[in-house]
Formats: sequence, structure tokens, C-alpha cells
Amino acid sequence: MKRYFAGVDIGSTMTKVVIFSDRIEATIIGPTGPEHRKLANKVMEEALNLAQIRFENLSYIIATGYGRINVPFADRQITEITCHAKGLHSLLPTVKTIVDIGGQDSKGIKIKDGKVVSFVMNDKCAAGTGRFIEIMADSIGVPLEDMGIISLTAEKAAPISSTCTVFAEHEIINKLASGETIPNLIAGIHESVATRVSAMVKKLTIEQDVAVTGGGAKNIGLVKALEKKLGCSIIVPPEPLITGALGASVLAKEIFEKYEREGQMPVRSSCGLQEAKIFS
Amino acid sequence: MAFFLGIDVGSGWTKAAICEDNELKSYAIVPSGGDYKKAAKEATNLALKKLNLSVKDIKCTVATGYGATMADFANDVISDISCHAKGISVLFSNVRTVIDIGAQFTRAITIDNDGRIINFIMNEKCAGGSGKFLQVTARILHVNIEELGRLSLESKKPVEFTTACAVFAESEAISRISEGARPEDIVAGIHKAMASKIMTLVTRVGMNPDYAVTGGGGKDIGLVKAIDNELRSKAYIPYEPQITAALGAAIFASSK
Amino acid sequence: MAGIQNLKGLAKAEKYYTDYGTRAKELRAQGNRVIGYISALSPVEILTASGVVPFRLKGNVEEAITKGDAYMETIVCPFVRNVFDSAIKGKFHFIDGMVLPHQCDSLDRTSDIWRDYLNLSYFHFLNVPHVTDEPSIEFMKEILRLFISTIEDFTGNKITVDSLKKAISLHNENRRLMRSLYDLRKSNPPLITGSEMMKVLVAAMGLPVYESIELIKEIIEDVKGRKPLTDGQRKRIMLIGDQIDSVIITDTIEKAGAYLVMDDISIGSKMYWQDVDEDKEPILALAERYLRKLKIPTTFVDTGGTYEENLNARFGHMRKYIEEFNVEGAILFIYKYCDPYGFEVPAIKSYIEAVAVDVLYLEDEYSISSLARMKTRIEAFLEMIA
Amino acid sequence: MAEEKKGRALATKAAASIPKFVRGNLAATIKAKEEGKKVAYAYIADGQDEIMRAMDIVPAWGESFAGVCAAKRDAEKYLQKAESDNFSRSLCTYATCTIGFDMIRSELGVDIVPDAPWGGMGRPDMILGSAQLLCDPRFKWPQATQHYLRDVPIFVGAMYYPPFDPKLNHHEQEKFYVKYCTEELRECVKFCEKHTGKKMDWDRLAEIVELSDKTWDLFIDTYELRKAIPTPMDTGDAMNTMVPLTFNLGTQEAYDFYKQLYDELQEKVKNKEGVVEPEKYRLIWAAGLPSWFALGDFQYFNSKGATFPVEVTYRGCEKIERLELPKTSDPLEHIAWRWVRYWTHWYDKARKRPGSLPKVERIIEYIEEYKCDGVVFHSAFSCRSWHAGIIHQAETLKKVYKEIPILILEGDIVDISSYNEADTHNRIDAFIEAVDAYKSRMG
Ligand SMILES: Nc1ncnc2c1ncn2[C@@H]1O[C@H](COP(=O)(O)OP(=O)(O)O)[C@@H](O)[C@H]1O
Ligand SMILES: Nc1ncnc2c1ncn2[C@@H]1O[C@H](COP(=O)(O)OP(=O)(O)O)[C@@H](O)[C@H]1O
Ligand code: SF4
Ligand code: SF4
Ligand code: SF4
Repeated sequence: MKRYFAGVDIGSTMTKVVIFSDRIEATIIGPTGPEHRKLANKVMEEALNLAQIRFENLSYIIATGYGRINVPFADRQITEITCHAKGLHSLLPTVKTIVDIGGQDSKGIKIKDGKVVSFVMNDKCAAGTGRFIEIMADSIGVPLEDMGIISLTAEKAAPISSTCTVFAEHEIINKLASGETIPNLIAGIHESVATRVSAMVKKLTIEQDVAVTGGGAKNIGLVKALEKKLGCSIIVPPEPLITGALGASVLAKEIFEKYEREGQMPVRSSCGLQEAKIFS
Repeated sequence: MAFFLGIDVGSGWTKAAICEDNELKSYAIVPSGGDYKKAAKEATNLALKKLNLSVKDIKCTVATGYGATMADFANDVISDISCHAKGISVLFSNVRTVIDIGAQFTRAITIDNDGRIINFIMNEKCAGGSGKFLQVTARILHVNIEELGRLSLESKKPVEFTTACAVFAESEAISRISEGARPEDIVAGIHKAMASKIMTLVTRVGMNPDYAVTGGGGKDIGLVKAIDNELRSKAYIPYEPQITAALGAAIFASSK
Repeated sequence: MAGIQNLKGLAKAEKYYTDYGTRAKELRAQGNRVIGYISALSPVEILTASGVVPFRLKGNVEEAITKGDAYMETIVCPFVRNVFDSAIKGKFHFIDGMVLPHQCDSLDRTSDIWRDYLNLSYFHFLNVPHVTDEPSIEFMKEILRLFISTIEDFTGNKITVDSLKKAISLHNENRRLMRSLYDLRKSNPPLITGSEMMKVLVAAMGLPVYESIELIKEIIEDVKGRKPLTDGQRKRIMLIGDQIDSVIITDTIEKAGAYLVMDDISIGSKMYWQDVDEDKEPILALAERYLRKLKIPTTFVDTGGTYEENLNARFGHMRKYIEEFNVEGAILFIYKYCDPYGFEVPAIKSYIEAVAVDVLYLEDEYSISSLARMKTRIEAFLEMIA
Repeated sequence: MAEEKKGRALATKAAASIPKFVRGNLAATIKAKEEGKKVAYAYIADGQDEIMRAMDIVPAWGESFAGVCAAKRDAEKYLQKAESDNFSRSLCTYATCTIGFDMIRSELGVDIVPDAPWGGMGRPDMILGSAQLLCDPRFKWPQATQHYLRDVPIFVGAMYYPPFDPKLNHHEQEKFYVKYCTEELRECVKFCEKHTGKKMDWDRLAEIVELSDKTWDLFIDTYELRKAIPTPMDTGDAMNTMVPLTFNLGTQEAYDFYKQLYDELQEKVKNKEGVVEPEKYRLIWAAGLPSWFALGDFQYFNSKGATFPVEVTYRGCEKIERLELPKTSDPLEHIAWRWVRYWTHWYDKARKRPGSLPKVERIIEYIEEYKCDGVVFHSAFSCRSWHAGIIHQAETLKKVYKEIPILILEGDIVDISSYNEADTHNRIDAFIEAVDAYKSRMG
């Protein structure tokens, strides 16, 4: 009988689910959003439908991400740092340094044999996160998905002097009004984020290969800007958003099998597929 | 008979005020958007229209605010801190401390009896605690910014906010809502957090029992009440706090 | 308040921790004088000898700074700002005075502010040197004498050689007992949790020394006979930093699935590991303890030998802790704007990593505002070393 | 201090010759090796200048080099390097800038670091740090540097002075403070002797100390010419002309420089030649190291008709007679007295005005003597030493003296990332308006 495992990654912006057996059976990406925060169960249902299995078929479930506590039906919580490392290693075993750019956090992770050896994380300021890019995209009226492509046509990145997201937003609107081109502006936005992220990631002695995960990796312009700042090429996995959830599902499998080897039964959550009632 | 124009090109809103003999005759408020030049023209035209005047009737114009230099039709530029001071002094001659809450910047100004600056202080590199908070809050609660004040007054148990970042305050507020916090408690929490930041500025610049709250934030009675609580006194509030600097600029224009 | 008298041991410590200052308040109401102090660099023996109640000032990580910033720049370390904020809000209304030692720029450069805005009847800035050579010991003695004379003037009580010796031996006893309590963390699993220990440490620093001695004795009795609560499968962690004084951080570490078994923090082992030599002339003995024995980054240590020797002189005690307490991971928690600790982060980190113990470096505020982030980092660290 | 990107126009010819001094000091640290001289990392105002000069030790000033990097807007690479080994961004950026520089030096395994502004500093043979009432980085920075230059020995001496306490009599404490300083200076001499293999020439030291005294006096005489209305030189220049006093104390070049400056200013005063025409506002730079990357801001003040005839920063000396130094034949003891009294000579004055502070007394004296209408402070986020306590000074000034307009600019000395020119100019505009109002109020 085939065994199924699930990883649920509740990010600040996106909720991701991966169902895994010995390969990826289903992946779902949905917004986290205000109401969705407690609705990890709904996203999970979607994933189950896609994989055409039932909740009872899942042998072990791991939740990760900043809202990992809000998944009552998860059997265990593991931080996104460990999960990203695991997920990425399962896809690209040569990678030693991961840069993760999420909605609220940016991180640098060093891995060896799929295990974390050190990591860094940004402090509580929106500058240098995916949120910064979202806000800027919104205020210049360019869809987030197009930011990357458009910035590649820039002649020269327009420098943005404010670090604060709020100030930078005004600065950009003004620059736009005074005739700066949109591609140049977007390139400037990417550069601003890349500068902050690279300064942080450089605290880890960077070893190649370097990969980028999280939503930021979907932005080719940002990836290019990062490559310039870090002075090396960067690998982008095929679906960077799901790296954390994938890692969680792989870990679910590993942990389950370890229990099995030791002849023990894993402790499982007593909650069914229900809404979250406690929050963090 | 002569008319004078003050134009305040703020980072969020552009305000125009027209005076005759130091008396406010008309005003207009429009969003600044990206194009400050356009906003300045728009606000001016709106204010003129209310009086059935045209640009030619304006004898002198003073521009102020974040984008003042973009109002290229003005005869002079004066900093918005001076203009706030001037504007308040014609409205309330006894006020000695002005708290201006704009979209990005919050400042505290002390003024002398001629409405000139003695001292001022403003937030620096971080927009934590600025008027931006109010905009963000209104947006996520799906209410008009005008309603925040009233809502806040209904609160019995303001939410304690842990983040000072104007951007992450949004996510925090959203989480609180989904945990079941009441909208009024969220607003009151935001107001409290802002008031305590503002309190720091005021203490540093010099507190005076006769103080006024100006700028867009002055329109928010909840915020004003939170400030009053912190300062243990009662603020003077102009009829239209947001145009205080524009009014001051118009007064300056009259004396040119 | 009547209830407290009936509490014993850990329950009492818990109460003193939660209502920090209760006992000092009571003692003040009974006519005692209370003198506040900051940092492990303040010679509490002298306060005890002068008959006042020494009371270590602490901030509250759960409370945002709302008043202090009007007086003190935000470039001062967040711990100092938070304590000052508490003070200016009147949280320490029961202290008669305070002594502020010259530990670091954040304290030294704000001493005028403490003095001028708190309006205490007694205030003394203790100008401790940063170097440890012979002239510095002589100077330190002068500084201690000056401190003694100001506190004598304030209380009207003379500090005699005898009273000083008595105070020294009481504090030594207090330190010895606290170390025995620490010993109970050596077993696996430890008999006392990191959060319990944090409560004891905080409780003790708000008590007169004889009460602290009683309290620690009771707690040792409480704890000694305990049965280990868990399976001993968790990682053993040491916490390093300056002024960490809240169970929120120890809880975060332990709830993430670790044992907090040792510390090198200002209210912890730094306070209790070195005794004052009772065989020497008391002022000299005090000078030597606070200048040469105490392990803090603000006393410059140089052996004149190789860099490795210097590192051993500076951080060797941490290596000992690691061995004695079987430490498997270290968390180095440093506040922003702290120059003394900030400049040694790379050195400490590489020194500890050289003995094959991983280090998590956290730079943060003295505030729970970023608790969620801190949790994630600590959990990830534990997963990393698992 | 150094030339910067935009090339600030300097009012005096003397100031324009400063880059030569700075380059010369840096070049000396590189040439020293060929000349068989020892190089020491040194820090300003440590009282050790004259000992170094008397023993032919070439000082390499980290503060100067970091200032050059900042002025050339080329510090970021070093700051980032230091940050990459977990040095916080909140630490003194003079320190992190040079630590980053030394990290690169050690990584490349070279004595001379390529691509360094103005050639960089030579590799030190020793580090002469200082633990004093002045700043933590002065002894933590050497330690941190040693982490990358492991064979370089460090000496840290203490130069303490009695802290101000209105209730205590500092005169009683001065004695043991001076004794301590003197002994620490003697330790410094011992250390230098050990690491240079030379003996101290005490007569030479005495001569150098005398030259320093003369330089202090001449410096003050020169700067006092700036009391003239309009002032012939302002702080924008002084951030350059401080170099010989700060980095070349005890040398004939330093003395000669001020002689030249003295003559130039005297000439200007005679011709009523001011920094700006007309001089509308006179301001005091009351505390804070400048943002080296934005010295152009002084010109922005000038463009508004404002000048700074006086500053507290880098006025690291005083008329010797004013200090009433006790006679001594020991040059080290003389240095110690000069240092201690440099601080304490304001104390009696401060005690007479209840609630005042020595630092505030100094500001008040300058405001009166240099006829200032406004006060500007700069608060650099990475240095607590000079910049924590500024709010308190400003408050005290208002309380014990008068409601004079005060501007506190926030920025940094080296780290440009938080600087915003438009914002700063905006603030200056409003401040000048406040000063204008103040002047008309005062009549
Ligand atoms: N298609 C896309 N193109 C560019 N950026 C994207 C895209 N999708 C998501 N992002 C970015 O990714 C971020 C969310 O990334 P994610 O890793 O899911 O973060 P979290 O885990 O915090 O929710 C958003 O802030 C956004 O900036
Ligand atoms: N009706 C209102 N009620 C409450 N707050 C308001 C209202 N209108 C505007 N604001 C607040 O005022 C701010 C804008 O104030 P304003 O003084 O115009 O700033 P600026 O001059 O920087 O554009 C907005 O950010 C918003 O927070
Ligand atoms: S600087 Fe801006 S983005 Fe950063 S914390 Fe402050 S408000 Fe948030
Ligand atoms: S944390 Fe650092 S700066 Fe703060 S009091 Fe301690 S040593 Fe001083
Ligand atoms: S005084 Fe300030 S700038 Fe100078 S070394 Fe010390 S901390 Fe750095």
C-alpha cells in the first residue's frame, strides 16, 4: 500500500500544501489572507482532492511557516528554516546556500547533506522582504508577476534612497511623476531589496551552489539583482514557493519511517480536518 | 481687495487655502497622487472656483510641504513647520505647542506669541507611528478613514500592538481580527500606540497645556483623545486641521 | 501580601519574580533604606555593609518604552532605555537612591540623565576602570573608598572593616549556595529548569543577602529530592549575554524542546561564580574581585601572550561551563547598540564553535516585540543541532 | 578633514592644504616599514600622541582612515565585510570600517590592502588602545582587530577623569586621577619600549610636550579670531583644520600650520571678509562628529546666510593658563594634568548654576562669546560616546540658560545608508526660519 505524507506551509502571504508519497502527488498554493489564516483545512481539502486521496490516507502531517501553530490537524510543527533546507536538498542536492525571500521574512540558510548548519534572518522591518516589492508593485500599478520581466528592460536602476518601505513608496511615486521610467524604477526596487538581503546573507560564508526559494524567487529581476550583489549565479528551483511545504512533507515521511524502524507508533494529532482555534 | 494663496503639497494630500485680509475664504483638499504639479493646480483651481475667482486674482502665492518646489507657480517657498506654526497662531493665539500628524511625518513644534517656531522635532528614518498607520487601519477594517475616530471611542479594551513597523502593523491587525478582536479595539490600540510615540516628541520639544493637533491626523477624534489622555490636557483642534499649513502659507503670502 | 510569608522555596521565588520589588517595598515601609543598582559590576557588599537594602533595577521586556525616549537617545542600549523608562514612570518609587557603575558607554553616557531626572536623595556614579594592571587596582580602591564615603554620608552609618568583612562573607555564602543550586543542573535531565532558575535569580537580586541565602537554601531542599520529569532526550543549552532577566526567553528556549542548563549572563553566573577573598584586606579584596575576577567584556583582559592565551583568559570560563554542564549548544543573545558585547561576537562565536558546540547569535531589542521571530530562530537552531 | 566627492569649497587656504596632511599621515604608515619604523594603530585624544612621537612610532589613525573612506563614499565595502562576520550595524562605524579593512588584509594575507582609499593604512606592529571615560570601542576595537591580526600586540591604558557630580568636590579627586593617568602613561612607555626595542628619550619627550602646549595655545588664539563679525572661518573648515591638532600633535608641522592659519584669519578679519555675505545667522555646532560623507551640508547652511563661528567638536584643547596646571618636572604627569583639567576646568562653573552641566557651560560660554543665535547638534547613531546625552544637553541648555533654537540632526559618521539629503535640507530650512524668528524676537 502506498503511503502519503503532507507538508503544510502557512506563510505570511501564501499557504502551500504538498502531498508526497515517494514523489510529489499534489501541490496547492493559495493566499493566506485574513480569513484564510484559520482555514488551512480548506487548502488541505483541495490538495487531497487533487491527489485523489482522503485525509485518513495521510500517515503523517507536518506544518511549517510562520502560522504553523494554526494547523490543528498537523502531527508536528517544524520551522520553515529546516523545511526549506530539506525541500531544496531533495530537489537540488548540490546546493549549499539558500536565500529565502518570503512575504515577511528573508533568510539565509547554509546546508550540508540536507541539514542546516547555520542561518540568518532579517529583523522586524519590511524593507528587504517580499512585502516591500508587493507594496511597490501596487503603487506603480504593475502586477506582481510582471515585475521581474519588466525590470529586465531597464537601462539603469533608479536609486531609491529611503530604506523605510513607507518613505520609499512615496519616493517612487514622485520619481514616476517626474519622468523616471517604470522599468528603471522596478530595477531600483529590486536593487534595494537585493542590497538588504545580500548584506544579511553574507553573514554566512557563502558557498556555491546558491539557490533562492520563497515567493521572491519567482521574480527574475530580483534574482538577477541578487546575483549581482552576491557575485555568483543563483539556481531557481522549478516551483520555489512550495520548497518549504515540500520539505515538510519529506520530513513527515522521514520521521514516520524512523518511528517505524524503531517499532514505535508516532504520536498523531487528535484533531480532524478542522479550522484553527488558537493563533500565534 | 486682494487674495492670497497658500498651497501645501503634502506627501499624501495637497491642500490649498485662499485668504483675504488674513481671513480664510476658501480651501480645497485633493490627493497628491504621484504628480505634485498636477495636484497643486487642481487644489488651487478647486479653491478658486468656490470663490468664482481666477488665478489672476491671486496677488501672491506661498507654497509649502513635502513637494513645495513642484508648485512652480508660487512666489515663494516656506517650510511647512513654519507654516503650521503660523496657521495655528491665527486660529488660536494662545497655543504654544503644535502636533502635526501627516501621512509620513509626525512633528511637534513649539511656537512663540507671534506664531514663529521656537523649536521642532520630527520622526526620522522610520514611518512607525505616522499617519500611514491610520490609512492602513482604515483599509483593512473596510471603513472610511473618517470613521476611525468614532469607532475608537467605542473601545473598551484597546489591543496592544507589538510591532512598530507601519507595514507589519497591517499584518498584525489582520491577525488580530481573525482571532476575533473587535474593530474598535484594534483602532483604539493603534491610536494608543501612536499617541505614545507622539508623547515622546512632545516631551522633547517642550509640553504646553495649550496645544493643538493639526494635519490629517487632527481629524481623527480617537487619536486626539488618545493624545489628550497621554498629555493629560485637552487639545485645540482647528475646524479643518488638515489645511493648517496651507492657511499659514496664505498668511505668509499676505505679508509679502 | 500576608500570603508571601507563608510561601516557601520556588513558590516564593515565583512570587518575588512576578511582583518584582515586593520585598524591597515592604522593607522600605518598615523604615529601611533601599538603594538601587545596575549590573554585576556594582559592589553589593558595600551596600550591605552600610545597612541599606541593595535592590537591582531591571526593566520589563513586556512593556514598551513610552516615556524614556523623551530623555534618552534611542542609540543607547535597549536594556538601559527600558530600565530608565520604568524608573521615570515611577516603578521604583520605593528606592532612596542608586549607584550606577561605569560598565559601558550606554550607562556612563547616561549617568547625568539618571541623576538629573530621577531626583533621588542619593546618586553615585562608580567610575570603575576598564583595565586591570596594578595602578588600576590602586585606583579601584580609591573609587571604592569614595563610594563608601558617599554612602556613609547618606546613611550616617560608618562602614567598618568588620562590617565590610561580615558583608563579604555573607555574599560569599550567598554565592556558594547559588553555585550549589546551579550544580543541580548538571544531571541529565537537570533537576531545575532554566525558567525556574531565572525566577530564582531575579528573586534573589531583589532581596537583602540574608533573605536571599534563606531562599536559596529552601530551593535547594525543594529541588534536590526531585525525580527527573522528562526523559533526558533534549539538547542542553547555555545562554550567553548581558542583562537577560525574563522567563519569556528561557521559556521560549525550553518550550522549543531544550534544557537550559547554564548561563553566562549578568544576573546569573557572572554574579555568583567568583568570591571575594576573605583573607585579604577587604577593600583590596573587593577591588580584585570586581576588576580582575569578574568576567565581563568591559574589563580589558590581555595576558601579554598569544591571542589564544588572551581568548582563554577572556572566555575560558565558558569552556569550563560547557564541559561541566555538558552543554551542547549556545545561544548568544546580544542587545543592539551594545558596544562591549557587540565587538566580541565573532571572537566568542568562534571560540565556542572551536569546542564543537554550535552557537546561535541573536541580536535584538530588550522587548518581546519580536518574540515570534526569536522563537522561529531558536526552534530552527534546535532542529539544526538535533 | 578629507576631500569629498562634491569637493566642498573651503573658505580658507589653510584648510585646503589639509588633504595633504591626511594623505601624508596615511602614506607615513606605509613608508614606515622601509624606514624601519614601527607603526601603531592609535586613537585620538588618548594622551599617547607625544609618547609615540618621542619614540618615532608612526601612528595609524583608524578614525582618520574611516573618515576618508566615508568622505569618498567608499566605506560600504568595509562596513559590509565587518557585518559579514556578525559585527552589528549599530556599533561604532569608525571601528567596523577599519575592522572590515583589516579583515580583508588578513584574508588576502597582504600588508598593503589594494584598492583602499588613499592607499589605506599600513599593517600595524602594535595597537595602542585606550580605556577611558570616553568610549568603549577604544578598547573593544583593538581586541576585535586582534581577532584578524593575531600577532599584533595591544596595549590599553586608562585615562580617566573625575565624572561631574554637583555634590562632590572634584578637586579632591583630581590628585588620584592624575596619579592613575600618569602611571598608566608610564605603562604605555614601557610597552612601547618593549615593542620598539628602544629606550624613551625623556628630554625629547619634554620638548615635544612643550611644543604641544604651545600648539594648544596657538590653536585657541587662532580659533578665537573667529569671534569676529562676520566670522572669517566656520565649522565646515574646522572639520578640516582640526587635523593637525588631532592627528599630528607634538609635531612642528602642526604648530606651523596654525601659525599660517592664524595669519590668514587675521588678514580676513582686517578686511572684514566673512564666510558668507551677508552673515545673517551665527550658529554653534554644539556636539557631535560630522557626517563625513555630507560635509556639503555646511555649505547648505552657508547658502542660507548661516555660519558656524564655533564648534565644540574637535576643539580638543584649551588655553594652558586657563587650566592652572600644577608645576611638575615629569612630562607624563604634565600630560595627565592637562588631560584631567581639560575636562574639570568647567566643573566649578557648572556647580554654580544649579541644574547645569559642564558640557552645557561650555556651550553657553561659546554662545555668548561667539554671539550665536542657534544651536546645532548632530547625533550619530553608531557612537554613543559623543552622541548619547545630547537630548539632555539640549534640555539643560534651555532650562538653565534660555530658549534658544536648537536643531538635532540625526545621522552617522560613516554609514551613509540612513542619510537623506532632501530631508536634511528640509530640516535645516525650518531651523533657519526658527532662528530668524528668534532673532527678531530678541530684537
Ligand atoms: N509570481 C510572483 N512574482 C513575483 N513575486 C511573487 C510572486 N508570487 C509571490 N511573490 C512574492 O512572494 C512573497 C510571498 O512569498 P512566500 O515565500 O510565500 O512568503 P510567505 O511564506 O511569508 O507567505 C510575496 O510577498 C511576493 O513578494
Ligand atoms: N478624515 C480623516 N480622519 C482621520 N485621519 C485622516 C483623515 N483624513 C486624513 N487623515 C490622516 O491624515 C494623513 C494625511 O495628513 P496630511 O496632513 O494631509 O499629510 P501630508 O501633509 O503629509 O500629506 C493621512 O495619512 C491620514 O492618516
Ligand atoms: S523603517 Fe519603515 S518598513 Fe522599516 S520598520 Fe519602520 S515603518 Fe516599517
Ligand atoms: S547590554 Fe551592553 S550596552 Fe547595555 S548595559 Fe549591558 S553592557 Fe551596557
Ligand atoms: S568616540 Fe565614538 S566615533 Fe570615536 S571611536 Fe568612540 S564610539 Fe567610535
